[in-house]
Amino acid sequence: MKPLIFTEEQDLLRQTARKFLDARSAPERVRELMDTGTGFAQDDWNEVAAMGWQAMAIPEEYGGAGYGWVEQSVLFEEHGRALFCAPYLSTVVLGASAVELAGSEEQRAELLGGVASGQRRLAVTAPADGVVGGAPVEVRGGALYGTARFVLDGHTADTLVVHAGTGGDESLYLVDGDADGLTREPMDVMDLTRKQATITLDGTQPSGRLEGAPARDVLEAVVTRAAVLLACESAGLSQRVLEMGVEYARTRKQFGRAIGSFQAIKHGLADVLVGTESAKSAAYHAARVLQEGDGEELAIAAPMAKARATQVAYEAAAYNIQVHGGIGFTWEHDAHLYFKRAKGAQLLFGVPSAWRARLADAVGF
Amino acid sequence: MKPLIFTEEQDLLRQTARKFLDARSAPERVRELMDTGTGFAQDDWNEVAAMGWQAMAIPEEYGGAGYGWVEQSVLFEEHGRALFCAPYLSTVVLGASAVELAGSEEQRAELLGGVASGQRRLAVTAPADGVVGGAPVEVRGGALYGTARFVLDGHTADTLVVHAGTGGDESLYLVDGDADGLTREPMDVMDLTRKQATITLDGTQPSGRLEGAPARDVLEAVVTRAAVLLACESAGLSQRVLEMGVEYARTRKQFGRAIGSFQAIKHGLADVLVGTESAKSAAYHAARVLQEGDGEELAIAAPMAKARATQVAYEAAAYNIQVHGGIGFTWEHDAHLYFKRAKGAQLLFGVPSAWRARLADAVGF
Amino acid sequence: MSDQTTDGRALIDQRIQQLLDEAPPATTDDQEFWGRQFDLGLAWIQFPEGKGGLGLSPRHQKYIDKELTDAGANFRNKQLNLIGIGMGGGTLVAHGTDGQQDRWLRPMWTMEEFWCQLFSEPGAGSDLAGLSTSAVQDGDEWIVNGQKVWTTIAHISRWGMLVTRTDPDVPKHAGLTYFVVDMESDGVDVRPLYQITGEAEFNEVYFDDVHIPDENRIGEVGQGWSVSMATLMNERVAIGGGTPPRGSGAISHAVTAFKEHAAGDDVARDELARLWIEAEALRLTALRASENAKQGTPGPEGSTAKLNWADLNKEISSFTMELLGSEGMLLPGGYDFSRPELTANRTPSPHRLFLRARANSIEGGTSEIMRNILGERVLGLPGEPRVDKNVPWKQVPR
Amino acid sequence: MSDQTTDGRALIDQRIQQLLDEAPPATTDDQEFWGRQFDLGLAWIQFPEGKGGLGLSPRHQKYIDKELTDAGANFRNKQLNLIGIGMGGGTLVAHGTDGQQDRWLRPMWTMEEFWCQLFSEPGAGSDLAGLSTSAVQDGDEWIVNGQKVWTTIAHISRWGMLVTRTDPDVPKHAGLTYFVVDMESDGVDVRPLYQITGEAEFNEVYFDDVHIPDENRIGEVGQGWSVSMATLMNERVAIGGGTPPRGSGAISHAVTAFKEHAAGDDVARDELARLWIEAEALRLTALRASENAKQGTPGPEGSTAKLNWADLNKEISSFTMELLGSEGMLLPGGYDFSRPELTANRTPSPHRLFLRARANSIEGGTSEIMRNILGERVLGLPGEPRVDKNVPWKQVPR
Repeated sequence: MKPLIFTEEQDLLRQTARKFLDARSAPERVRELMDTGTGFAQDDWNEVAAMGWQAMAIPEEYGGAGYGWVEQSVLFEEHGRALFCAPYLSTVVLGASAVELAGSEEQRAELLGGVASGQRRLAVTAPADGVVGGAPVEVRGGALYGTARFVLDGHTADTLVVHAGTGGDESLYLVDGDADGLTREPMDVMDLTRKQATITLDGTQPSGRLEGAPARDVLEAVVTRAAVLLACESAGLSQRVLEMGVEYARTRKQFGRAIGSFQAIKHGLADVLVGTESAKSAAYHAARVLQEGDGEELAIAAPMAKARATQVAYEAAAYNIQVHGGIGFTWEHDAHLYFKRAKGAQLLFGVPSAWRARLADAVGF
Repeated sequence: MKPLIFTEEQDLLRQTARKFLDARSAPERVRELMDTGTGFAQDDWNEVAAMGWQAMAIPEEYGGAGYGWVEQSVLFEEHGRALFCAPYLSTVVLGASAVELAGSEEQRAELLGGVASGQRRLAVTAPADGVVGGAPVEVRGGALYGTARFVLDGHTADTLVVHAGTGGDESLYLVDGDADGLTREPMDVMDLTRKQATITLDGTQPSGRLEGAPARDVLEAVVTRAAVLLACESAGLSQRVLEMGVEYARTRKQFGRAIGSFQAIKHGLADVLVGTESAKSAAYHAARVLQEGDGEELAIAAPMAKARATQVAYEAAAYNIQVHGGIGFTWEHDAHLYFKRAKGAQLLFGVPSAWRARLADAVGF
Repeated sequence: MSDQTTDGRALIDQRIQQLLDEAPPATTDDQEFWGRQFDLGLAWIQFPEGKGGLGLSPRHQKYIDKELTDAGANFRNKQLNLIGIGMGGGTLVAHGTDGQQDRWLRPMWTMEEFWCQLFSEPGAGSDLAGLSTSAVQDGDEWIVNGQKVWTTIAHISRWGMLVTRTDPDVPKHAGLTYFVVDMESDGVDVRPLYQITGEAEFNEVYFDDVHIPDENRIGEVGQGWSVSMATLMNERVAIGGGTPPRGSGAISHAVTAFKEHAAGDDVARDELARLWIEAEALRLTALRASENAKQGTPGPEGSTAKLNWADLNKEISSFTMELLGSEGMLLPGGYDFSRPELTANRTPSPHRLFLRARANSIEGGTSEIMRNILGERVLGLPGEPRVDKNVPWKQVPR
Repeated sequence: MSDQTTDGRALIDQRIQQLLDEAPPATTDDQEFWGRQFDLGLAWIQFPEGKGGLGLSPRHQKYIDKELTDAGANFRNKQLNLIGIGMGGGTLVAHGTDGQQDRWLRPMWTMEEFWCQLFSEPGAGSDLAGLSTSAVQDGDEWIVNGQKVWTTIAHISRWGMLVTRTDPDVPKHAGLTYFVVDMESDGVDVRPLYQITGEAEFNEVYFDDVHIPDENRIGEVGQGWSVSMATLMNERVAIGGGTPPRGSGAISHAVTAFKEHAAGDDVARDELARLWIEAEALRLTALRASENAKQGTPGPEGSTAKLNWADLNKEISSFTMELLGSEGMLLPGGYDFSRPELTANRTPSPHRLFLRARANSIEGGTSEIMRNILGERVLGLPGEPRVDKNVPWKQVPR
């Protein structure tokens, strides 16, 4: 098995990413973006493209830099740490994977090339509960009709990958963001740092179709990859809220003592540390298995990472509010931003018990 | 609903019981009885009969004193507190209930009268996992053949109530403890304060049959009652281990301080207190519902009490070992006796999740 | 004792009749009715005559309220001016002067004047006695500077119960003094404090050279801690009350969510059953506590309820989001940065309840403090070594 | 460095060859083989020449062991005399005199003499430095009185590593002195300590006026704490080692119990999956820790393993009993009050493992102490106010 540690190059990538995000995804900036309709800033998107983040996920033959999922896992950890607001998961993991797995050479060249250069943002009507089933959209006379909810960044994507049709007709259709008959409505999400949309198609003409693999197989793979990267994001988030809690517990004094000198808080934070390290191990492993393309092991590693890391992150973020006491319950403090992002990651694409059931299937008990 | 508090008479009963058990079921005595094959002392049995414990559970018309389950719940709490070693659950709850629910007037008079006077100890081949199903014993030519395991006090009972037969033939048979063809073998139980036996019948002639109600209905009711009284026993056990832990935490010093002054221990014991009070509430309620004979509410109250109180007791007893540290892991310290009794009560007649499923059925979700 | 009760009851019945005759609820303005009720001594029955009561046992209040409610009266005042009526009134009767009582009790009861409580500070949460807001005497006035926080209804309150530090050179509990501050004074700045729900149930209150006349001081200088304790004691009474029915509260949302979104999922069902059981056991514990209290034999069970409730409510409301699955990612209606309506019976969505529940283990005593209290006061475990005792407040690290 | 390693390797290869030539494992008695191995410096490769080593990096040991094992040698001595070889040897090399090393190292290695560790006391568990066993100097001897506990293999040991209090008038860490005690001395009484499993893995050791010659003192008088720390540091190294395969250990019993007793129960399956995941994540954490350590960049992950393992092992083994259902009420074979065999690889039943696991969060540092360590040393949180620092030991409450 690939070692669970990072190369010097990967460490450097992390440092660069952290430096960028410290500056461009600082809390006040996150709050600005939370309040926008789009949920991200085009400038940032261009800049990370210039740094090659998206390109690292794309093979060289399609204009990418041909790195792999371990590099992306490093970036996602940093995203979680910084509550990065951008259509990154939707574009780089969901969208690019769908195109990579089922697109023609031409489609790959166009769409993946666009992703790599930062010119194109994608969204996929993947099942929000992670359970791949019938398509939410019908196909009649070559046009698309229907509604898909919980489409990550669906309101801002340049191209939507829409699961539509029934039976032999079922496929992943490409729909331009400005197509006729397409309505895109942001949803009232609890976690404002990750936008989701309801998209409605009313006789919309698709601009293409991904025919290289059965739609459901593709969505299954897409959801699994998203689970792994969400786990990495969650591990980074856990680490950050642990640091926030520790920092506050070292400085906040009550009864003449730093509250972190009380065992109640000290031991609580120690438990968060234990959980965070456990979450990291699961997430790092899954990213490496994804990188290696070992499907059998991925069926174990992805559920493990998703179930464990998102649960740990939720508990860590919840405990961070408790450590902060009253101030942690206020809007102005950042604790709730992490809490809500963590809760969202726990629920997105299926709750932990759903992923545990997948794990049990894969392990065989 | 009946109030969850106790009458003065019930308080007095508790005081008397505690005084008796402090003297006669002190730890060294419990250890003596643990090491015996029978698991109890005839003297004690006679003495509690003289105090009227068994009789309190039996209606006056059968020689009892006609008290109810609330009085028994008080006694069971004290039994749990003192790790009372006696065939009490088997005789007074399992056996007497079976006879009361399905015995003829004559059988009741004889058997319940015997229970009330302390002259007769009963055992029932109730399903150890609480799931009432087919009988473990066959009936051929009027004689019994087969093996039943986990029979509480089955090796010492004067009369065994044996679930035997199939179809229309299925019934509860009475078997004398000294019947021909009956072999009784104590099992290697983890909790030595509650003995269980394997009984083997090889052409054994029953001495009677309880025909007043279908066998499975009777066993269902018997298991439910046992669950309620085990919950009461467990609540008493929780209270006792809480007291042990508190006492030790007040006196044991490390780093120049009583260990109970450290929040790690203080908060752990506070959580045990919260759990214990919760367990008591569930157990007291169930005993009152049993007393009132409200079957619909009992279908909620009994599972609630069994699932909650036995779980709390297990956790409380486990934590008591932790509070005691190394000494709590030794055979010579009493902590493990409580731990094992609690674990046994958690497993006996079905694990907590099994009872939670019953509760969900009854509540309707 | 029994005679007294009977005696009291006759007088009460007579006063109730008089009140209903003089101010029939159907045709009387609420405030006028409450005013008449106060004058007849039926507002706080245990308060002295002339101060809204008749000097009788507080046990009668339940009876009075029921009779008057049955006759058509309502007690929105008790819900909406809870801090004043539930906590302030008792404090004034116990520690206020006659003049103070006469000035404040009646308009408090009639809700002509709202009251708020100014205790917590950003730097003094669990450690309330460590508070910093200073009051310095200047002739027959006090000049107050500092900041209070978590103050409900401060923005509509006329009066605030304020604890200040008047002597930083003595140990922390000894240097406090308690005032009633006019919230309309110059230098009082009330700002909404938005919570993670996007609502502002609470306020921050800033004091910048606020003048309080010495006649608004409650109790002696340096006695602020014991007066504050009196206020907080009344809090418990005010917050207590009836036991809700089985299956109500957070667990009802969970059951609904299960039925609508997770029916047939045995794993979720088991977890729901576990939480249902804990919620019901807690409800029974509350019942048991009140029965024992009535009987005069309170046990430890009552003390466990707050901690148990806080942790359980958080757990249930979070599990409900899991039951809702993807729908749990939403906040229907979004964040509206409103002040919640001044009504006592809002029915928030499970999503909002989930967010709101995070504060349960912080407000009214953090769960850490509750465990300390259970450990030390109920179980009798020893306290920790203290670094802030017998030390002048100003020398305590903060 | 790289050159040194290569140099070392050549010498080692030559010595290995010599050893295998002179004492072919197939035809050589174990003890003779181990003795020859010691003489050739292949026992503890990092020890000085003449003391069982060649003064090379300890990283070579793995290679040596593999080569020798492949050639048919066995290292039961390392498993059975673990306390001595793993902890005692390093302590002697670091703090012992030349004569002490010459006297003790070789027979320790060859297992002619077993060693035990006499640190914990009934009154000094988590607070080891608070220990009471006294040693009083009498000419060139010390007279020891007191009691030690939790001592594995004391009953077959010839030597014990003993920490004593030699000066009660100074703060606790400063008054300790470390000795090697001859377990055959008059006044040493070793009694089996039965555990809740009914087995006696451990002993209590009583000292009643036991005489120890001053030449058996390790380190200076009053330096016992730092010598003890050296022993405990070696404990970590001794206990570490390879990462077990996926699904092994407690979780394997749970999986088997599930398949045999609970297959189809979705509730149990979910809990099993949760625990399986936590066990596997812990295993990966251990892997990650060793990879980081090898790379010279140890992170916090290694420090979390003991706590995580202890709590998880307890949970899994208890859940296994629930999976077994009624069978979990048994203890197959019963309580036999035996001393477990002196073998390193016993395979206890899940029932016995369940009982044994209760000690996991107590032995080798309680989970409470582990959380303190993680909080203070890894996270950098401040310590608690101490009442036992800078106070003469005899004045500390106990």
